[in-house]
Amino acid sequence: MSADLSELYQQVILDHNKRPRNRGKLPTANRVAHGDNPTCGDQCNVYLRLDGDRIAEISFDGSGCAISQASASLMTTQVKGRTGPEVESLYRQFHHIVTSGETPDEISDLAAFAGVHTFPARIKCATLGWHATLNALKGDAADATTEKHTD
Amino acid sequence: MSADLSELYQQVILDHNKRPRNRGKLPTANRVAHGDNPTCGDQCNVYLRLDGDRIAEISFDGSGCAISQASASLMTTQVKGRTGPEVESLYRQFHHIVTSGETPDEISDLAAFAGVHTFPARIKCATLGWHATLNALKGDAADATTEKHTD
Amino acid sequence: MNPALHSALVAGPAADRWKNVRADFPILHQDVHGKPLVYLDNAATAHKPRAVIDALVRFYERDNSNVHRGLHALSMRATDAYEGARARVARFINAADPSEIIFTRGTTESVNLVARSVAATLRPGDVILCTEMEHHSNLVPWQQAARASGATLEFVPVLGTDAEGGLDLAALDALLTPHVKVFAFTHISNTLGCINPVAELCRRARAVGALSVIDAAQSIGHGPLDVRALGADYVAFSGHKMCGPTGIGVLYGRRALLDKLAPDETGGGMVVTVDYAGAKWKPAPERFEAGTPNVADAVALGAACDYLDALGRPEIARHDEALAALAYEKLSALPGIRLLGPRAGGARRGLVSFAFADVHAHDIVTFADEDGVALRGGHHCNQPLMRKLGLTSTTRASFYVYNTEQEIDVLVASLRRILKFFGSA
Amino acid sequence: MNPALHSALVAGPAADRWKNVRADFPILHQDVHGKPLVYLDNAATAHKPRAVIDALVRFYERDNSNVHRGLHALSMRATDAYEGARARVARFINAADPSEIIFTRGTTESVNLVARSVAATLRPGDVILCTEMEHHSNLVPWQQAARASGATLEFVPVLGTDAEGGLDLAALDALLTPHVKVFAFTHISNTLGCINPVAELCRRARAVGALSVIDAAQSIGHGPLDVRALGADYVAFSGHKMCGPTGIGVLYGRRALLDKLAPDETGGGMVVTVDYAGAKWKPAPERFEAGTPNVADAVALGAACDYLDALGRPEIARHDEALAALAYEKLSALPGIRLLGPRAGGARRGLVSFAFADVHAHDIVTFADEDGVALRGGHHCNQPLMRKLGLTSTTRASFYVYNTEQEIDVLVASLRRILKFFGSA
Ligand SMILES: Cc1ncc(COP(=O)(O)O)c(C=O)c1O
Ligand SMILES: Cc1ncc(COP(=O)(O)O)c(C=O)c1O
Repeated sequence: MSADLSELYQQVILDHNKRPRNRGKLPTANRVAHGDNPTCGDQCNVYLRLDGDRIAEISFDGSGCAISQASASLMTTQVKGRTGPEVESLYRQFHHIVTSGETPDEISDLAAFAGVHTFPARIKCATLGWHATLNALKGDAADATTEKHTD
Repeated sequence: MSADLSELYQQVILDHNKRPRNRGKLPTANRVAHGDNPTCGDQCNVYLRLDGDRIAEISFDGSGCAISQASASLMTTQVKGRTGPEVESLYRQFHHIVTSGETPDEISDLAAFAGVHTFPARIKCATLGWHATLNALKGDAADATTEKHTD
Repeated sequence: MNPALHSALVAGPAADRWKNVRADFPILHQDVHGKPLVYLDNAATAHKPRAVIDALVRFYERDNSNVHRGLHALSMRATDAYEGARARVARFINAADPSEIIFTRGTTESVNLVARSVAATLRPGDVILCTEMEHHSNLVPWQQAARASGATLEFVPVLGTDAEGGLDLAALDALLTPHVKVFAFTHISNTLGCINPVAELCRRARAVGALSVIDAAQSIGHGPLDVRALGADYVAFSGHKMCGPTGIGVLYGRRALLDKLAPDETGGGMVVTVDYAGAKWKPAPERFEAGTPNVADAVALGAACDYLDALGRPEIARHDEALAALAYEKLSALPGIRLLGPRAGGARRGLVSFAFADVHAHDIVTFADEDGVALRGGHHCNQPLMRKLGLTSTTRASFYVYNTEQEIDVLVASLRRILKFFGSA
Repeated sequence: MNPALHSALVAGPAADRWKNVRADFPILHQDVHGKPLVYLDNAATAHKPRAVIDALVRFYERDNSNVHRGLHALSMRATDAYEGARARVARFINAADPSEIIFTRGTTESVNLVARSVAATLRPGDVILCTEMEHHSNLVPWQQAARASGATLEFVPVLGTDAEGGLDLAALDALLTPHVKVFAFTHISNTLGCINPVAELCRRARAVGALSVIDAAQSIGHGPLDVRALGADYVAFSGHKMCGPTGIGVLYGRRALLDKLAPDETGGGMVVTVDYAGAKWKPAPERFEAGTPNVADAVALGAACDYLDALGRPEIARHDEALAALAYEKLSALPGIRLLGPRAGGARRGLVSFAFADVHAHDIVTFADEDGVALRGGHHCNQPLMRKLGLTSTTRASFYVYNTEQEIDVLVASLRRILKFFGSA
């Protein structure tokens, strides 16, 4: 296995893919959003319970590759308890990681996705769940599709 | 001037081009047809007075290159006094001359157009007036265009 | 391996010509991630033999010019080359006349052309019949035609949990009513690999007075295709899937139909006379080819026809069927694999598509690429069928004249490594 | 010759690069009927430099693959090459974003795309404004749009018995009412050679809330073109007239407009989700590019942009204006000649078109061809304008980067011989 590939499929990612966190529907959700990656058919639903401006609970389901599933899973663990602006800022850092491969210290597990940057076609997989969450936060009824974003 | 070119622009053709026979409208016409060569904009109107099944009088006008004008002019001199079937048979011989370059003995002046066969793009010029006449004989209201024929 | 398959591949008088095929394709001789390229994405696009690339270069270096409206030497040569390509394609599919060949950008544009032009003749109450296995390009244009005309769109179902039963021909009796005005179907499915009984489908369409439209994108380069023997009304295909260049394709239409069909795009070259108020159209094929055509790529498509006919199209069909059967057989042995389309021994050509419960197609494609193996993963522009089968994506291996049995072994070995990595085997 | 023209051609820092231009074009180095080829049919199509032909060969020999939906190495390279070409074209015309570049087959398809999509938004009472000098490809699609929508088609008149006055800008005040929803006009006329004041026309369209659509077929390869400086809404052009291959062209559209525009062709690649009942569209540019795109020719179009920018587009404009002016001057001396378009000193670029009372354009083209000179004779897809000027055809000599002053002398000498043969001189 090449260095690039083992960098892409890090242990953290394989683990989240095998044992996704916060997977399933959230009965108490007050926000839902759907994300599509039309080039490959990957789908991701995100369910939020917003408490004031904070994400009190979050879950996801859908189907997709290891990268998209692990990213959605990890994302749920990172955004829980945060406000919309905080999530946006986190996404910006995540986006920087997957596009540049640079991993600033402060960001813990998200750095596992740095390997994505050598596989540009997979960036959309890594960001799918994030887009759905951002849309859910905005209360945007429109579906998120990775085609509409410039990642 | 190349042999092909002087073969194309024979004296007969230049003469008919300079001094077209039967040119102009025919006040007594009882059949009229219009011909178009859409690739180049050449146009030819043919006016017939049919007497029974014979062409009693014929004239043409329009605009086009030396080949099309000379051919229309010469055509009028050849079809006058003939019946529809006779004109059709004459056209078949003419078509053979301009596409093959072969000149059977019986056909007098039409053989001047044998040089056309080395300029396939000009075949449509040479046949424009003929198509109009054939259409006029058929009483076909539709315009003749050289595109609809397989010359 | 199955000895019957093996002899189908290497025996017979055609054996020799197959030995040197790979040398004809410059692109194959490269390494990807340090491994020899094993290109198994032929259903997406095929590679081009030297002869086709040379035809392009020769055209641009010797004969390039605009066509139709020119009388100078280059223009006449370019026109002859372009119309020669039209005649060559007509011969390739046994059309009655070159004027039945309309050059388009590809299958998608061909279907759009016929769907839009035919839509103008449809009314509420009319039915357009498709099948559940159509590529988006032979589906969405008909949805648009139905919307524009008020006609209804119906579908011939696909049978079996893995679509292994192909089209439900028994359902045709009920579906093919006299209300059906168009019956549009694919010859070979780009997702299932099944070969549909197109001659029968054309015959049954004709029996109720419906137009038949064949999507031949996956079949045109993979075997003989005789539009008159099939009795087809319209046939759409792409050059790039048959060793030709990108940007050129064909709509075949029966002459009697084309003469009555309204034009789609308008502009220079397709008009007899124009004034400020309106225009009159030329007959087919010019009526359907507005603007400067894609001359060079049409000429190169003619060269692709020559290349495939020289190889032998019945032999190509046998080769592509043998490879697909072999791949199906070898892939069946992988743990947890779900294979779509005809079972072993069924009418399959050129491709195999499959899925695993635990490993996603994208991960497979990325891993296989590291082994030099080019696969396609996704919905293959077949979302509704995927959904019906309870899938969002499959991995597809698709074969062509230059693929070998050994490459199937490389594929299978690569898949085994991937399954192991993801803990599925 | 006019010394001022001469210095415009050969002076300045750009002088050197022009010396070797002819060597870049393989096709030029051939004899026609035993005479060196003098290709003066560039308004119909331009020839391709070695760099463009090489880009095609390189793509097919190294990177060929289908785009967008692939994750393997070749597919990613092909996608990068295709999207790179889109970004390159965006830079070539100073578009704000690559997504404003839609690849089409050529100008004709580009105009059809915008005319059909915009027609869906028009109603009776609306006006589409064209000019009397439009090519059929920027006229007939608007006739169709008017017919489909019930809108009215009106025309900006052309001034002068030889159209030497260009567009009647004074008439614009009365014509450009708030009812005008679209104003479609050519940048450079392919028959007259005049350069229209497109920035002003865009500005005036905008002032009444009309969309501006520029036909840039004759200008794109012949000088700078900055869509943002012009303030254009839509711009259509063809690759084959700017050193690119046949089969590829562009529709530029302002992003804000494209996002609201309905798709034209439908099928694979332009949809987000599809089920049997319907589909949802991707945003631009994909929304307007159904099916496998013409990848290789798009990539080669990018190479053509590189080539022209390296030559220098202001320098190309000066060169093509100088040759046209010189040709106009020398042709004026021929007995009985009638020259169309701007008089000497007027805003003319790239071509001269002319007629004689006694010698028909076809005969001229056939004779000139014997001297190796490639000209175009006919109505130049401009029948209504021809009719207005009392002509059925003209002869056109059109110039490009590789043409020389000496070639104009060959042209004039050939014309003199022809006139003599027909007894006109
Ligand atoms: C002014 C003008 N508009 C439109 C066109 C049509 O371009 P194309 O034939 O490449 O579609 C041409 C050239 O033929 C032209 O000169
Ligand atoms: C069955 C089928 N139909 C239609 C198409 C569309 O062809 P193209 O993209 O060349 O227009 C394809 C290939 O993509 C196909 O496989």
